[in-house]
Amino acid sequence: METLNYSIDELLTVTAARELAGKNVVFAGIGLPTLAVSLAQETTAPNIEVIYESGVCGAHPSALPATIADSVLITDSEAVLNLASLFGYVLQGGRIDVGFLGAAQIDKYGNLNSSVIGEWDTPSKRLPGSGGAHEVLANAKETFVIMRRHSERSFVETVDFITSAAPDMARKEGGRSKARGVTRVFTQYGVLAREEAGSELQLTGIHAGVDVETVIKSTGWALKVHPDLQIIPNPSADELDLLRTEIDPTGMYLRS
Amino acid sequence: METLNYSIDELLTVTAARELAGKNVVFAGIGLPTLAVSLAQETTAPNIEVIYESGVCGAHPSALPATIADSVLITDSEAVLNLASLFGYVLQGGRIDVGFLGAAQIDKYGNLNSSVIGEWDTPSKRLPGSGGAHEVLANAKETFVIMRRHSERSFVETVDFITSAAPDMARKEGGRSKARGVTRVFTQYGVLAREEAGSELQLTGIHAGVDVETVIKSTGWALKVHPDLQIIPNPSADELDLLRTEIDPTGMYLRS
Amino acid sequence: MVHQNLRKSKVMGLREAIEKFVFDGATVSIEGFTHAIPTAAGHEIIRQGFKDLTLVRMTADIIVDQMLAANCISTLVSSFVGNSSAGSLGEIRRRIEDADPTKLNFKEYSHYGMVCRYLAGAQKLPFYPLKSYFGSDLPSINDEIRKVTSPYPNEDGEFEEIYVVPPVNPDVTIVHAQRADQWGNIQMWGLTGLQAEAVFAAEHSIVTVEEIVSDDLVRSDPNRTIIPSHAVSAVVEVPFGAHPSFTQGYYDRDNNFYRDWSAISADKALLNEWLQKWIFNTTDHSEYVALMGEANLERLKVGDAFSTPINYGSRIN
Amino acid sequence: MVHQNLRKSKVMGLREAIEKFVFDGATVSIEGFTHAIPTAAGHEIIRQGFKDLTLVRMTADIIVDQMLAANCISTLVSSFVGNSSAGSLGEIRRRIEDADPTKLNFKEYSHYGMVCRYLAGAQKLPFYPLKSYFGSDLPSINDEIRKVTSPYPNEDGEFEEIYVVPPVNPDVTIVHAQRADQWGNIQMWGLTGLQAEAVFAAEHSIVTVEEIVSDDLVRSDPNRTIIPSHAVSAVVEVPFGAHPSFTQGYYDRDNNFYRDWSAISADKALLNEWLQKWIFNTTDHSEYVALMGEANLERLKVGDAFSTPINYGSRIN
Repeated sequence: METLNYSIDELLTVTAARELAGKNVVFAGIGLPTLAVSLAQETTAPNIEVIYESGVCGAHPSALPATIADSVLITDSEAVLNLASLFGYVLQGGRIDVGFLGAAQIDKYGNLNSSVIGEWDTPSKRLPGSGGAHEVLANAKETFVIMRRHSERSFVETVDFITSAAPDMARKEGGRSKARGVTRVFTQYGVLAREEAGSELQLTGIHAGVDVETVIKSTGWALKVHPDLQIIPNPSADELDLLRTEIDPTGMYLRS
Repeated sequence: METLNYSIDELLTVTAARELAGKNVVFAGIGLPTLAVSLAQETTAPNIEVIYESGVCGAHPSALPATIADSVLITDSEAVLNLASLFGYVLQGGRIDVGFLGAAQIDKYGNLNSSVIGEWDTPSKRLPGSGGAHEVLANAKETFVIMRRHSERSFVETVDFITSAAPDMARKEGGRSKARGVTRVFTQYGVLAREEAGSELQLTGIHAGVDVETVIKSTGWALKVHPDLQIIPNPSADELDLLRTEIDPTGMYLRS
Repeated sequence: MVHQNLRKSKVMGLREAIEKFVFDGATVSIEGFTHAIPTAAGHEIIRQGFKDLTLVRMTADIIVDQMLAANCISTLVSSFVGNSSAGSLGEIRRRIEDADPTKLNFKEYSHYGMVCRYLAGAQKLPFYPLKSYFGSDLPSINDEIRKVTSPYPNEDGEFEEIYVVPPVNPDVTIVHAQRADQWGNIQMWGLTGLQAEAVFAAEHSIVTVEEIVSDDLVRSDPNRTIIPSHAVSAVVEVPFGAHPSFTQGYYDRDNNFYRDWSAISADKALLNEWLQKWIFNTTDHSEYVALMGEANLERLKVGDAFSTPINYGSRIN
Repeated sequence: MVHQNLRKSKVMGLREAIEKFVFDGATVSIEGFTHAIPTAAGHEIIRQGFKDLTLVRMTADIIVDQMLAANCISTLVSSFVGNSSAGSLGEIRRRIEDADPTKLNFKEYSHYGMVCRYLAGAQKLPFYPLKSYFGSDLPSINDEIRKVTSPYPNEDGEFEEIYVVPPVNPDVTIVHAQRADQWGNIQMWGLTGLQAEAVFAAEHSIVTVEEIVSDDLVRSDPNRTIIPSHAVSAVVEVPFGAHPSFTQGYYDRDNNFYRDWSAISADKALLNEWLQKWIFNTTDHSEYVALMGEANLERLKVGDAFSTPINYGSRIN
């Protein structure tokens, strides 16, 4: 059988889509999360209602959205909520099964930094900040993180600033979040995972041809490798075909 | 000049409409308050935006409404708000200039009872309760009360139950309401008034032919008569004509 | 697209929906602020004979009087107990004034207190603050109305107290609306009350609608959707499901019925006859509507007053 | 009717409205969550040279970068400082990272923290509770984020703590929408964000719209009104008033502009040239639009996707 060519982004998208199997309400960002949700709707999770921070529920865009507020997300959608309802009733109300986030830094418990590199009041680099990320991690039943560059600079022992707190950390302070926090991290090397708050993110899967030592070296904490580490099956011809011909035909996000 | 015939309800409506001079945002109930607002819009207060507890703002009904939620209030109105916005942003937000209320009992400071006659848990008569009345009195800049039957049973020294508290009473408990509370009470005998919370409602006006002693006897507290008690001018031919030919042509509320 | 075929519909029959989500002793919210009261659903609860319900409803009106008379309710949480402007409610008054046949357990609030309980419930908050209740006797008869102190000094430098109410999280909330798609996206216009908050506050929700409509119709106007699919457990098509209240643009309020109810409910025998004829002797709401008769339905008809279409826009570049 | 003739219109010009309601040192909220950002109003504030503003805005994006570069802002209250997905904001980063030319006083929140500040402001509450912030470093750098204790025991019988934020009550809030009538009834569709809350929280409000339309058009669809007349101080017709953001159904987002801004704002000289050419050298927004040129306006055009009319009903019996 012939081996297929695919890009890292296609690999990440396919891997994330598979993990969405059976999910219903997914809070997506733009780019790979949106593509992963679309692929899951076509394959593993037909019931997914996709929700965007801007207030759109059940989007059916005529073209791939450039932002979470792209006009194509609104036209022909199932509902548009204002922000008080979206954040108060949907997110804090605990209606989200899976939230997608990215971050500049992540630690072994899934605390996320998207605020600053360095000290908050004298940062070497100012990042955008929380936006809704803090509320997604605090309220979504579980959160998937996509980190396209797995390195010691982004996978750290201690994040410079906790923008979005893992439930583990929240509970230490007396918070009573029922969220599971970060349960999956998708990188170019594979998948870090945990099932519940309180445990460390472990390496549970690697992509074909990836060397475990490389992953460990690229992680700023002593990364534990799950006893039955899986080799993640390559994207199938069907998955790649859906991505390339139906979901992102112009290669807006998936330049090969 | 010929003397005109008019009903008590017409007299009350005209008197209330005159007191709305220059007001902008009025929270109205069904019946006389609605008629008074309509008359004021045609005469003393063209800028009035009338608001109903059901959420309607700027109603322009094609027929006189039978309830505060009558479908004719919604069709052709300027805005419809949900209850969280109506009570939270408009009422508690302090946007209402004048609120109209009725009550079974009122005391000299304008505390209102619309809950029970007798004890709350063993009432001789159960009344509807607060509805939004408590919030209207607590939040409208001032409140006008219409009491069609001025008697010792309704104008009492102490109300059986404080459903809607005068700001006077609220401040005693540490409340910081900036509302003026009840500033006008319209009855078949005339008008009781005060300008600010903290002072008693006094008899400031009587209708032509009303004997002050009768009003005092019909009041359950030692009613003070204002030093320059006015005789309220009779409804004018224009006012009656507007009421009878334009505002309530079918005599739905103003049976003569 | 593929997933449209596999996606699960939320359309159910009324009997099935009530059977599935209501249970003896449940906390049930029935909302609709004088507009779109889900009367048909209340009647089906009576037909199925559920007991010991804690009923949560801002305006306890005719449907509550009927459910009390049918002995479905043991506790009432409400801010208004009256037959609108048309008169009073015999069954509620007998139970409160005379404990006849038994005393009603009544948790009384003001309207905004009820709204805030739903707001806290929908937002999963432990409490919701409001500027009401200072000086009122309501806190003295309802110990759920409490106070907290603000951590911010006011303009006088004081840390002032404010009243709060607890969340309400019904086991099931039932509301009525004009229309929905098969996925349970609920579209409503006219008075929208606090239907969305009541649904988001609940564990499950049943929404009765005048019409189940096409996906395309709903998606031609997404801002019209006041409750999104994911918050709805069951959507049920029940024409005239809000009678004797009204559904904006579909039929008007039956003011005669409201007026007549005062006399009916004042007399236990008449009230029981009414329940027998209109609820127990009908198998479902379609038979209730048939019993109303053409003349009554004709009387409640409304004319047309259509909104002007707005443009959502489409990508052309 | 008589009173319609006497009723006061709220229509104003943009220069007049900004002059009347903005002042040096004012707290100004400019809202619009990526949709309908009132850019033209922000530019007019720059033209009139107001100083020491406390700017409140959830998503501090290009308009904030421009107002900072023009030295209008001394304090920023925000939950996101970035050029959407298109890159970063040079002026904000220089001021935060290098205190160049001066250090920005930045009050940082999360999005829902900002939403709750507006909710408290609109409801005139001393604080608003939310389930955020436990475990985060945000409270350690923002002492306005505090805690209160619930007066109700939770399922474990504990009186749990919850974080709260203080109200924000801007001196003036500025938002943009599709249309309004002359009385200031604001109609909006697509993303409505928290425009209503921001307006209700404010002492005064200025709303720029694509079109001032007839009373009849607004009143044909009252549920479309998201802000009622009484909450609006001034309504201003400003076509393309939200460029480079978009107005649903009127024109699309100028993604090129967002992309270009990263390079422009990274270079002080380029940024000042931009301010000179597009703001100081134009007398008002119509000249700004003229400067954009036909080709650009053409590029942002959208096609039609009209909503299906709904029936509000009329009384016929």
